Amino acid sequence: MTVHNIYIFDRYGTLLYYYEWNRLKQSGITREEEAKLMYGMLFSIKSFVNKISPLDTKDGFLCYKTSKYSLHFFETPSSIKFVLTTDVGAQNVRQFLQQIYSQIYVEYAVKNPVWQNNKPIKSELFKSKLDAFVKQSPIFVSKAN
Amino acid sequence: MSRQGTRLDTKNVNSELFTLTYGALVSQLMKDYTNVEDVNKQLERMGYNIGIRLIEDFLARTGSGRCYDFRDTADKIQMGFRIFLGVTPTITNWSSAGDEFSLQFESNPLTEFIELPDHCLNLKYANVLTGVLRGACEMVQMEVTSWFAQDQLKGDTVTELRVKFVKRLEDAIPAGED
Amino acid sequence: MVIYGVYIVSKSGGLIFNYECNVPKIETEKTFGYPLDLKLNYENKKIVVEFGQRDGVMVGHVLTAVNGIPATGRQLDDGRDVFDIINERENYPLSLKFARLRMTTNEKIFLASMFYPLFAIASQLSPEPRCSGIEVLEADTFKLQCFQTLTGVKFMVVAEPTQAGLDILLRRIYELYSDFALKNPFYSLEMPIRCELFDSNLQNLLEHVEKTGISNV
Amino acid sequence: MSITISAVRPRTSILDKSLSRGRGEVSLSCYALLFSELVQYCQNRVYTVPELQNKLAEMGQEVGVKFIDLLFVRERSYKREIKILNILLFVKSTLWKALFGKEADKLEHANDDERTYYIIEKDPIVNKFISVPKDKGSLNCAVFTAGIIEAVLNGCGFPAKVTAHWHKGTTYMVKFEDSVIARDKQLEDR
Repeated sequence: MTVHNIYIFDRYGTLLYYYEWNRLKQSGITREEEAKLMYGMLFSIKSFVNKISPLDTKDGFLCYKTSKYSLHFFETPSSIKFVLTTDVGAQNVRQFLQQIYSQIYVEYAVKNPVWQNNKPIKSELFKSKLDAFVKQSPIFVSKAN
Repeated sequence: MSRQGTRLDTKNVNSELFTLTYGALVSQLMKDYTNVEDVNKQLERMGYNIGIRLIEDFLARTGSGRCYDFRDTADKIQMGFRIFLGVTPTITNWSSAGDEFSLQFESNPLTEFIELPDHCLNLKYANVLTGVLRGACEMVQMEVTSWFAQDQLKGDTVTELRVKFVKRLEDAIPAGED
Repeated sequence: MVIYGVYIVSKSGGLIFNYECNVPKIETEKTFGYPLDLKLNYENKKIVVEFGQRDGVMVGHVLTAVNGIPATGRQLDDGRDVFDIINERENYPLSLKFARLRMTTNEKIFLASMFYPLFAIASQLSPEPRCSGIEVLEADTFKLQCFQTLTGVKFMVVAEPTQAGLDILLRRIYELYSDFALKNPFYSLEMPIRCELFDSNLQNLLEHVEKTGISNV
Repeated sequence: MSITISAVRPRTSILDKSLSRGRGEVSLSCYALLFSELVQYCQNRVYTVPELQNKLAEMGQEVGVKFIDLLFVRERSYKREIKILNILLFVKSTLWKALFGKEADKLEHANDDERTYYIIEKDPIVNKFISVPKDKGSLNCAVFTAGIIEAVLNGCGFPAKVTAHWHKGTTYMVKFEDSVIARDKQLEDR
C-alpha cells in the first residue's frame, strides 16, 4: 500500500495545499502548472461523468485507476476538492478523504485564525497533523518498509 | 495475459484456395499494369493494407505486449507466420548490430504451384509479404523495411526475407504508453 | 449484470462507434400550483431545473412538456412561450414534465474527443513512471472501463458500478472489431463503423454477458 | 576434345517438386484479409455494382480453372462425370470439401425451370466478415465462389451460368445451357 501525494483545491481552483510522500516521477512542469493541469482535468472529468452517466448522479466522480496509480476525489458542498493518489489496491480512500476534511482541514486550517481561506496553507501544524494522519492509516505503508 | 492462446484455434482455410486466390489477384495485376515494377509496388501496397489490419487480429487474439527489442519483434513475426500462414520460417543471419535478420522459408503458401514465366522474372511474386510487415510494424510504432534476399522462384535454394529495423516512431506512440 | 454502453475511439481521437443499451428513461410529470416552487433557467436552448429538486424532478432535468404539449427549448408545439405560461397565475394548476436528457450523437462525439486528452493527462500526472492512461473511471452511478490497444484504438464500456470483469468483455469486443470491421472490404480505417455484422455480433455478446455473466464469454 | 560446361545455373523446376497433397491450411483471418483486399482492388477499378460482381466472378473463374486441374490430378480415382446430377453432387461434396472443408448445405432443383439448380450455403466463408453497405444494393461477394463453380462446371463440359444471391444465407443459382439439358435427356433415353 502506498500514498503518493495529495492536492487540495479551493472553489476557484487555487491550490491550497500539496504534499507528496512517495513520488517517483515528476510531471516535468512547475508545481503551479501541474496544479492547473490537475484542476482542469478534474473539472473536465466531472462534466464528462455527469454527461455520460446513465442515471442522475449524486456524488458523481469518485476515482479513476491507471496501470500504476489510483486517483481519489472528494468534494465538499463548499466545493473544496481533495485529491489523493494511491496505489491501485487502496480501499476506502473516499472515507479517508472525508476524515482528512473533517479532522484535519476543518480543525487545523479553517480554525486557524491566521489563515486566509483563499491562500495556500502554510501552517506547520496542519502539515505535521496531516502527515501523521496519513502515515497512521492502513492506506499508507511506505514502499521503503 | 491470462487468456493467451485461447482463441488461436480459430477456423482455418485450405491453403490451396488461398494460394489460388492470391494467384488470381497477381494475374489480374499483371493484366492491369504493363510495368512489372508497378505490379511489385501494388503488391506491396496491398500487403501494407493487410498488415495494418492483420496486426489488430494478432494483438486481439494473442494478447501480445509491446516489443522492446528487435529480437522480440523477430519472434513475434515468426509467430505471426505460424498463426496466419501455417509456416514457421527460421530466424537467422542476424546482423552484428542486431537490427537486421532473415526469415528463411522452406515452403511458402503464396508461391506453391508458381513458376515465373521468362518475361516476368522481375516480378516479386510474394512482395505482398514485405508490405504486410511494414504495415503491421508501423501500427505498433516501428518502422521496418524488408526485401527478398533469395527467392526459390528465382532459382535460389531457399526463400529468404530480410527484415531491417529503421526506427521507432516515437511521435505515434499513443499517450499512456511508456 | 447491466451494460449501459460501448464506445470505440480511433487512434486520432474520433468516436467511430457507440452503442447504448439499458439506459433507463428518467421522466417525471407533476402538477404544480402557483407560484412555481422550482427555479428554472434557460440555458443551451433548454429549460433546465436549477434548484428545488423534489419528487423525482432533479436539478439538471430538462422541461419537455407543459400540460401534455411537448416543448422544444422554450417553445411549445402550439407556438406559445413556456415562460409566458409559467409566469401567469391563471394558467395554474399546471402539469409539467421533466426528463433527464439522453446524450445526442454530437454530445457523444464531443465526450469522446474530451476523454482523449483526459486519458493522456492522467498518464502525465502519474506519480509513478511508465504509467498508462485511465483504465477505470468510477462514479456513484456507473463504472467506465477503457482498454487501449498497442495501436492506439480505445475501447470503452460503461456498466453498473459493481461490475467486475469488464476487461475481459473489452478484449472480446476488440476481437469483434478485428473481425467484423477490419476484415470487411467496405470498412475504411478510422471511419465510423457501420457494419451490420459487427452490430449483431456485439449485441449477441452483450446479451450473452447479461444472461450468463462475463466469465462465460 | 573439350567439353563446354553450360554456364546456365540449374534451376529447380516446379516439375521437380512433388505436388502437395493439399492438406496445408492458412488461418481464416489471413484469407479474409486477402479476400477483402481483392474486393477493394476490384471496387476501385469499376463504377457500378454489376461491374464489381463481374470482376469478382472473373477472379473466381481464374481460381476455378486452376483448381479443377489440381483436383483431377490428385483424385486419381476420378472418372469423368457425364450426368448433370452427378456433376452437381461432385460440386456439392468433393469440390466444396476441397475448397471449404465441408459439403455445401443443400442442393435443390428449381420447380419451374429444369435448367436451374440451387446450391445453398448458409454461411459462406468469403462472406463471414462482410457487411454490404446499403448503397451496394444486392451485392453478394460470394459471386467470387460462383465464378469458381462456373469455371469448374465449364471445365467439366457442363457449360452453365452461376450467380450468387442473398437467399437462405447465400444461394448459388446454376443455370445450365440448353445443350447440357438435351444431352442429359438423351442419356436418360438410352
